Amino acid sequence: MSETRVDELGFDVDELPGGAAAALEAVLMVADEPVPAVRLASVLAMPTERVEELLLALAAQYRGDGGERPRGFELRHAGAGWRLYSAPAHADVVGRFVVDGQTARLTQAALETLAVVAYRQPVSRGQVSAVRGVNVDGVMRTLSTRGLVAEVGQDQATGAVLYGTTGYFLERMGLTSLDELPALAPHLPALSELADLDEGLR
Amino acid sequence: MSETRVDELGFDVDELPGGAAAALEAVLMVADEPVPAVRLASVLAMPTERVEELLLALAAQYRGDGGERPRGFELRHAGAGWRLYSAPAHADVVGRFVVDGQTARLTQAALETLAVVAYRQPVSRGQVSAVRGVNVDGVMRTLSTRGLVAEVGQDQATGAVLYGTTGYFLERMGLTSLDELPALAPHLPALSELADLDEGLR
Amino acid sequence: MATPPDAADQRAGSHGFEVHLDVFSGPFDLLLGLIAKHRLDITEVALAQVTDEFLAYLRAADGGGWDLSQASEFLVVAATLLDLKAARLLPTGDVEDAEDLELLEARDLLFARLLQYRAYKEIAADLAERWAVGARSYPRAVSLEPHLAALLPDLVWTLGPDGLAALAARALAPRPAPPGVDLSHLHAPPVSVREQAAVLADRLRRHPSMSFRDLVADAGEPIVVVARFLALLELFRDGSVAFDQVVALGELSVRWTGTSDGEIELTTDYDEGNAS
Repeated sequence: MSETRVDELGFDVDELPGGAAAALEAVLMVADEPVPAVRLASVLAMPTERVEELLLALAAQYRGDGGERPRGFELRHAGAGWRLYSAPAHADVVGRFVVDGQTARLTQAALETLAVVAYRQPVSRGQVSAVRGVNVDGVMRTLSTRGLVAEVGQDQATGAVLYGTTGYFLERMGLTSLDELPALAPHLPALSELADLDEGLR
Repeated sequence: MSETRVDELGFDVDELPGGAAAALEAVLMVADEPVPAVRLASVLAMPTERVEELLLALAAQYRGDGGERPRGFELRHAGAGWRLYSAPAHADVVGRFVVDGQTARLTQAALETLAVVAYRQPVSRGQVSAVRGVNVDGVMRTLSTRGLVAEVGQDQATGAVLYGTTGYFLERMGLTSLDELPALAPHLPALSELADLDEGLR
Repeated sequence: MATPPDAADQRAGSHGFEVHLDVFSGPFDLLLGLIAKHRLDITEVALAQVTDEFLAYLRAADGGGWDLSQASEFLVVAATLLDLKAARLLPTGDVEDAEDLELLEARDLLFARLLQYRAYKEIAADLAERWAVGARSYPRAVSLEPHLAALLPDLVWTLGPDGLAALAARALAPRPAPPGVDLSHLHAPPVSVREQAAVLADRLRRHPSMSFRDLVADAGEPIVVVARFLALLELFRDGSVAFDQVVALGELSVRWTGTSDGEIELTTDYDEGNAS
């Protein structure tokens, strides 16, 4: 993959502002999961060895190894790859921020979204948004942080991440399996109103 | 809030590695929406003015204003506060990495509808339709699904649902408040101009 | 203040204002385009010419053909153009009776609406620019590390399975139609113009001359009437039907002039496959 030619890509990482190191930072900044070096190499169209060198250099730089101010973030090799995290030295401040303003209750929007995921899983964020008629990105993140939904796969056609409910969700609902979810039918409007909408609800 | 005493907090940001700037970086690293400076100040137990200075300094540093290597990320003030983004110069690289595209284009119809909602809010679908001369139900739903507009109330007289733009709209458009929207007036003919034309055509 | 429609043209000209038809996004949009192109001399814009242009535009638009929502929007344009045209025919000077005044006011109102629409259209260009710039930065939005998520207060959980089912049912149920004039039916059910053309052909072959009124008497829904109307236009272009109308606004009779049997081969691919 490192052989991908520059003219096919439309960019050469070494010519971008800040060079290849900055291009790596850009990708890492938006990565939610640890990213394997080989994947980063593919995205940047660079040899994996060089990417690994850069990653180690960035990690050292953020720690302040070269005499620069230590950063509040760190680049860590965790699990299968590399990801940016808050620096552990600042865990107290970050913890205050995370807890600040949080409530113990899920909002109505979060509960509704959870219900849609439960009955439509596996389902993408886009599909949930379409059903609810509002953007659900933030709410889905909350549900995911709370361990109630999780990524369960990827849509073959669109590449979109698919979500489903978790074991913790079943536990909180007092169910042992998804088969025990109550049928929707009794909660729906009268059948006569739905005769021609049946399709849409399958 | 800046009076919170250090011994109650268990930390003093200035004594942490990298100081207050690093503490800010650590918090921004876990934020998933723009964070107002005043909230950051409260979390860090620092005066808001000082936090604002630090944020501006960090943003300049990341851009490479001081002669350092420009970073692959940016700290921007948009929407309700401050948030980290990948740098625009590296959009092509990041675009190769990100699957769920946020880059999807808005249609001309969506942009025009968005413009009417932005300047006329709170506004009903009927009123938007009247301006555009076409039914906007479908477009409004798309905008709502994408989180750019939301229901903000109900018309007292007619009971019609009223719509407005969201915080995400501001953030996505790079605005910090609706006041920053360009003035509509220059796009409308001046009264005097119309009168002149009227004369000339007699 | 009575502002003749010509004013728009003058402004348009001096600002180089031009609407290209390659982006069709609404009747006002199209109307502005047509008016700018024809220098706003509405009286000289033959509706037939505009119709031809519109059909040519739709035909050239893309291989996917055109759908009924576009076609019905065109009817709105055509009606508005007729209004404008009627208003324009009035003398601009002396206004004598109340009816004239009403027409003039209608014309000014329409004109004002067009100017207003144009302002929003220009602003939309600014939003498009901002949107494009914003699309080049991706926001950081990552999940919390487990040790941070563990700090969150325990959830107070009151929702049972039935409550969840009720929430799901409500979210998944179709939304009630919005209050006010609902035009979604113009876009919703796929009514094939080609199918309606076949229905009409079958009928006209058996009764070579019928009135438009008779042809749509059993249509039921307005959308079918529109489809049949469009089908007739296409059949006419194809040379399969001819129209007779003795007096303006009188009964329109349709004569079959095509082959007496065989499939109807319409030259456009219409709404097939993508009618939605």
